[in-house]
Amino acid sequence: MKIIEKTQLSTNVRMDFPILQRKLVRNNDEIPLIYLDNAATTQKPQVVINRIAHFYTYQNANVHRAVHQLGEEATADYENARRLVQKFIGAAFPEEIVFTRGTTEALNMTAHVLGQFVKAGDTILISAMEHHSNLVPWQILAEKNKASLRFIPFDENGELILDDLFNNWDDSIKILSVTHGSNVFGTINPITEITRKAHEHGCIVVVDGAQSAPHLKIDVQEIGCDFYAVSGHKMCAPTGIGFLYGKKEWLEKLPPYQSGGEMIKSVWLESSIYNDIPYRFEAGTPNICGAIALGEAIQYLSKIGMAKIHEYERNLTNYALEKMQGIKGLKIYGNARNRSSVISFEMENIHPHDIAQILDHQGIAIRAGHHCAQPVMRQLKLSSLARVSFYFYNQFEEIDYLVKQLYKLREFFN
Amino acid sequence: MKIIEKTQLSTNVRMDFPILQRKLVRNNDEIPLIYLDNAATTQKPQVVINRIAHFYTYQNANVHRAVHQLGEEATADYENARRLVQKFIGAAFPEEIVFTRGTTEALNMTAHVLGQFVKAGDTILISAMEHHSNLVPWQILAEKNKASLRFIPFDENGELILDDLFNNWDDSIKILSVTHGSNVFGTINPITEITRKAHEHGCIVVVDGAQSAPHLKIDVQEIGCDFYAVSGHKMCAPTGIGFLYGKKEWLEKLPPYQSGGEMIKSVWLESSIYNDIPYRFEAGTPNICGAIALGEAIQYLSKIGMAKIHEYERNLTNYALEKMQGIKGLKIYGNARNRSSVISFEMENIHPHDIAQILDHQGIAIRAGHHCAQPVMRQLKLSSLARVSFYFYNQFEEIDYLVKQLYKLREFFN
Amino acid sequence: MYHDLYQEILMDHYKNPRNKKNLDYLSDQETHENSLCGDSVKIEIDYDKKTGMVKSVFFDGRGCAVFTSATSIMTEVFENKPVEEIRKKIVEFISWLRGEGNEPDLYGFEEIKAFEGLIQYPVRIKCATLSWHALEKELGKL
Amino acid sequence: MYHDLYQEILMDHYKNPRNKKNLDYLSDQETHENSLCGDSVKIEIDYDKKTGMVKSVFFDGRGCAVFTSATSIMTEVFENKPVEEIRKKIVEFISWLRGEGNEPDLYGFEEIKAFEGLIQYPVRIKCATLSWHALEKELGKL
Ligand SMILES: Cc1ncc(COP(=O)(O)O)c(C=O)c1O
Ligand SMILES: Cc1ncc(COP(=O)(O)O)c(C=O)c1O
Repeated sequence: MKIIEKTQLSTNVRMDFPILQRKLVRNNDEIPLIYLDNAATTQKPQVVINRIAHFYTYQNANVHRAVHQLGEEATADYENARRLVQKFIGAAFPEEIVFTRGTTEALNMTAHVLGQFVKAGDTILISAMEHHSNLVPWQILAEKNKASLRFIPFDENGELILDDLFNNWDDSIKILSVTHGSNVFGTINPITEITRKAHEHGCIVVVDGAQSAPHLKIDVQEIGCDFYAVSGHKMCAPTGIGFLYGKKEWLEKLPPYQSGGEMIKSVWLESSIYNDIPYRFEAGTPNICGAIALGEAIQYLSKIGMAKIHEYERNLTNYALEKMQGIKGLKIYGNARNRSSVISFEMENIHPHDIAQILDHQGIAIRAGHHCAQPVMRQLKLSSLARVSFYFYNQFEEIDYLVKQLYKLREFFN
Repeated sequence: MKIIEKTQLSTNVRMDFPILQRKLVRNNDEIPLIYLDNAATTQKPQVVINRIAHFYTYQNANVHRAVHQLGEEATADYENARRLVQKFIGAAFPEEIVFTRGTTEALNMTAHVLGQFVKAGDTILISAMEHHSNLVPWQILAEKNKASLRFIPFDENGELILDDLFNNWDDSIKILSVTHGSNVFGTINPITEITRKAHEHGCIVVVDGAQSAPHLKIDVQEIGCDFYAVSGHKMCAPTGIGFLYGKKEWLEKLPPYQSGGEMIKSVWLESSIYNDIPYRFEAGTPNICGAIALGEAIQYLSKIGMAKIHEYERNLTNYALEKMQGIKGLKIYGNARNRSSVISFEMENIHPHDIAQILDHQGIAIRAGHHCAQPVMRQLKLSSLARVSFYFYNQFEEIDYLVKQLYKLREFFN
Repeated sequence: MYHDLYQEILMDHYKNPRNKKNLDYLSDQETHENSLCGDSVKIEIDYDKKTGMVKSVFFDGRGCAVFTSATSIMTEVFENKPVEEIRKKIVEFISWLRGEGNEPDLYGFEEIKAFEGLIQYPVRIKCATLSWHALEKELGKL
Repeated sequence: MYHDLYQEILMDHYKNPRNKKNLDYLSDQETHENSLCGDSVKIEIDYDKKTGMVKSVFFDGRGCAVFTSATSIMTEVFENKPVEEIRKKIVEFISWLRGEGNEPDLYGFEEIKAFEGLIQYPVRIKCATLSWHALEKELGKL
């Protein structure tokens, strides 16, 4: 047995999340909530909840064009949030950050604005482990532009098989879009290396950061990618906000996505002149309070430290992997060397939905389903999987409890 | 002088809005905030702020696919919000409501999904008083599909000139998209009549409801329109949420807009099968909390009563119009018989930006600029206008104070 | 020990589903899928055209305990029942689980009571009703 | 009585702008616009190529008091100044208003102090700097 450090995060972060104090009622008893569905969405610390209330209690106004105090304040805080995101991911300029609803919108925007660079006969390359959000937009673009869509395969550990791709690079590949962290296997893909090699061939690189930015220190300049998409709600921020990072050189030459207020400099009845970046990509009233609260979440995470969060989650995950592997009939999917805190599994003779529902009865929230990754499921010849996913506020004791319940489950079904 | 009823709204609604209690600091003195920029965005009542905090404190989870209690609760509340919106605007089915970021996204979505119905040589008809959000998406569609864009003109009162249009209907018109309420003139357009006539010719009717839904009782079935777009943040709800109403028969036959999680039924590596409505149009994690808070805002507004709100605002607006018309050198743009609480004006020798900034110094928040309606400005041969816009929490005393300050302003500049 | 849903009776249907058989001969078009979890089912109806009676219902498909037991019970409930009545009962069963109607009388089959607990789990209702919806569609093709 | 911005000195420049003249002969391409309010300005430079000196700057355009006074003052400040120095001063003026630098020394023109109050009004900074940006661009074409 490997020795796994059970050190806690130094600050008692659990107290920062009011929902983690919630009790659930089961058979007239109160039981604690054990939230292990963090890859779907994370909980929000009190400071973020307070920031939202503060905005609407004292500051609320529309941004940009206002010449009054509330408007100036809201605009300053909104633009400050952009700078916080910029620093959080190591972007060179604040205008490289475009606020979106989340990763899905960021990837749709990217596929839309890059459309002109994909000609008939070109290839768009993604991986076979993508979330639907990083698959369907490219399917649609490929079909529209008569390009083909190709897939980097993954092996039995849930790692991408890259050698063949880079040894026999196909010059028709114009865009490569790949996830940094898999939401099924927990694999952290070697995105820096992939980017470097793809760039050698002049290929545009897009990264789905939905499962990585919440857990790792990201430096987009070090990675070198051209676009990076993130959801705020998976990293302590509210729903309805996320962002697309795009290299300035790219954003500056790209057309807008949605159109309306703010994205145009000058509108005539018959045509329009587009605004500067990032506003060109933010049509209409944005999710102002969402962006500001995302800034608050980022400050909260940074205070704990992304390196510390990552290390703690690694210990937690290793601990869980080891304990779960001991359960007979339980099979874990994904065994990458470099991985995040997502663990997908199945149990002999027990359907994932039944696992999830019975665990819920014990207060444990996990996910069961195809995780918006049906092609992955098909390759594994499964229709669904159970998945636990941790965040830095989870505890070793919660894993002990989970494992105990999984043992009971096995007993009950056999 | 007409006699205007100065009756207050029966409930003391002002107390429901914490920001209206805010004091601004000017020359070391505290002065009250007088918020008259409601057409840009409205303030939020405490119940809405509390609803957001409640969601993140007790309920937060991702919606739909979850098999755990938090997920079930979040899903139930999210879908309940959809039903609240449905009832608020008198839609026949909850699935006719698609949540969007706001009006701009709703109109972009509409223009996108209707693309297939616009062929080369067809005409898209909008009005010359549209907000950029209801202009630029159609410009883009017209250009892409080689259709032409035509405009219903407006007269010196800011009313649409419709007779000519309907007496000489042009059968190439396939889509008519027009605003219900003008954000410059305050005009409430006769949208029911317009819809009826356009439908006689089989023309699709889209309505921009950004400036009407917050102030009037809307019944989309009575109006009869095919699509109706609304922003939550202009009606007491948070930023980042709004909706598109689309008739079921339409939504069912339209393709998706964005793609990713939730909008597909079945995804294969090469192609996908789209989900049922409304999910087909809600790709990715939606603004869950935003939608729920919008539901709360709707309940709040309904409790006061939209008819009451409308009547109170009409009295307030008539009072303001009368007082402002008395100021020499002040010119009001927009004199429609049926109007909302938006008043745009200019003052001789005083630039709108100076008006706004000096009023801000007195604690009064108004807007100055082109109001995202540059074509309107060009027709009026203006580059910008000052605008005050009321909501039901504004008071007659605030208008008295505004008028007093406008008199002072005139004096100072002359 | 566990949630009501997982009481013995349902677990029995789960572990020993009735009227389950290999229906590989049916095409993909005749497969009914739950888009939430990817579970799917095929239905075979043994129908007597003259009398308008369904003699037996068979199914093929793997899924969760809720799906399997709801399907197994369904095949038992509708043995030797007239088509028109089956249609009505299906609608009643689905409305009941959606919280829109009362518990239907399914010829005295007490087992269905177990599904009552589902009403608070809208996501799982699809598991319980997948086969019922599927049967409804297949009846339409008779 | 009013905000510092609207002190007498600026109002004087607003009501009696210096070096303002009709520049209709300049095309739309040579018009500089503030996209926020639609205000626009045209600039004419009287330049002595031999000495590298700007002899005078003229403008045409209507806008708010901040825009007009900042433009009027600018034309006074840069009378008979070397091009390279003007460029530097423009950059300093803009950074100062953006809160990124100290108040520049504009040959002792005290009027510019009045714009200090703008630093808290980012939206209005564009009004004050529109002509300065425009002059910078026009100098680039010399
Ligand atoms: C890898 C990955 N990409 C994209 C997404 C989509 O994110 P969102 O739903 O926030 O748009 C998710 C979220 O589930 C994800 O895990
Ligand atoms: C008439 C009209 N249409 C559309 C919009 C755009 O709304 P949003 O910015 O919330 O998308 C506005 C808001 O200013 C408006 O007044």
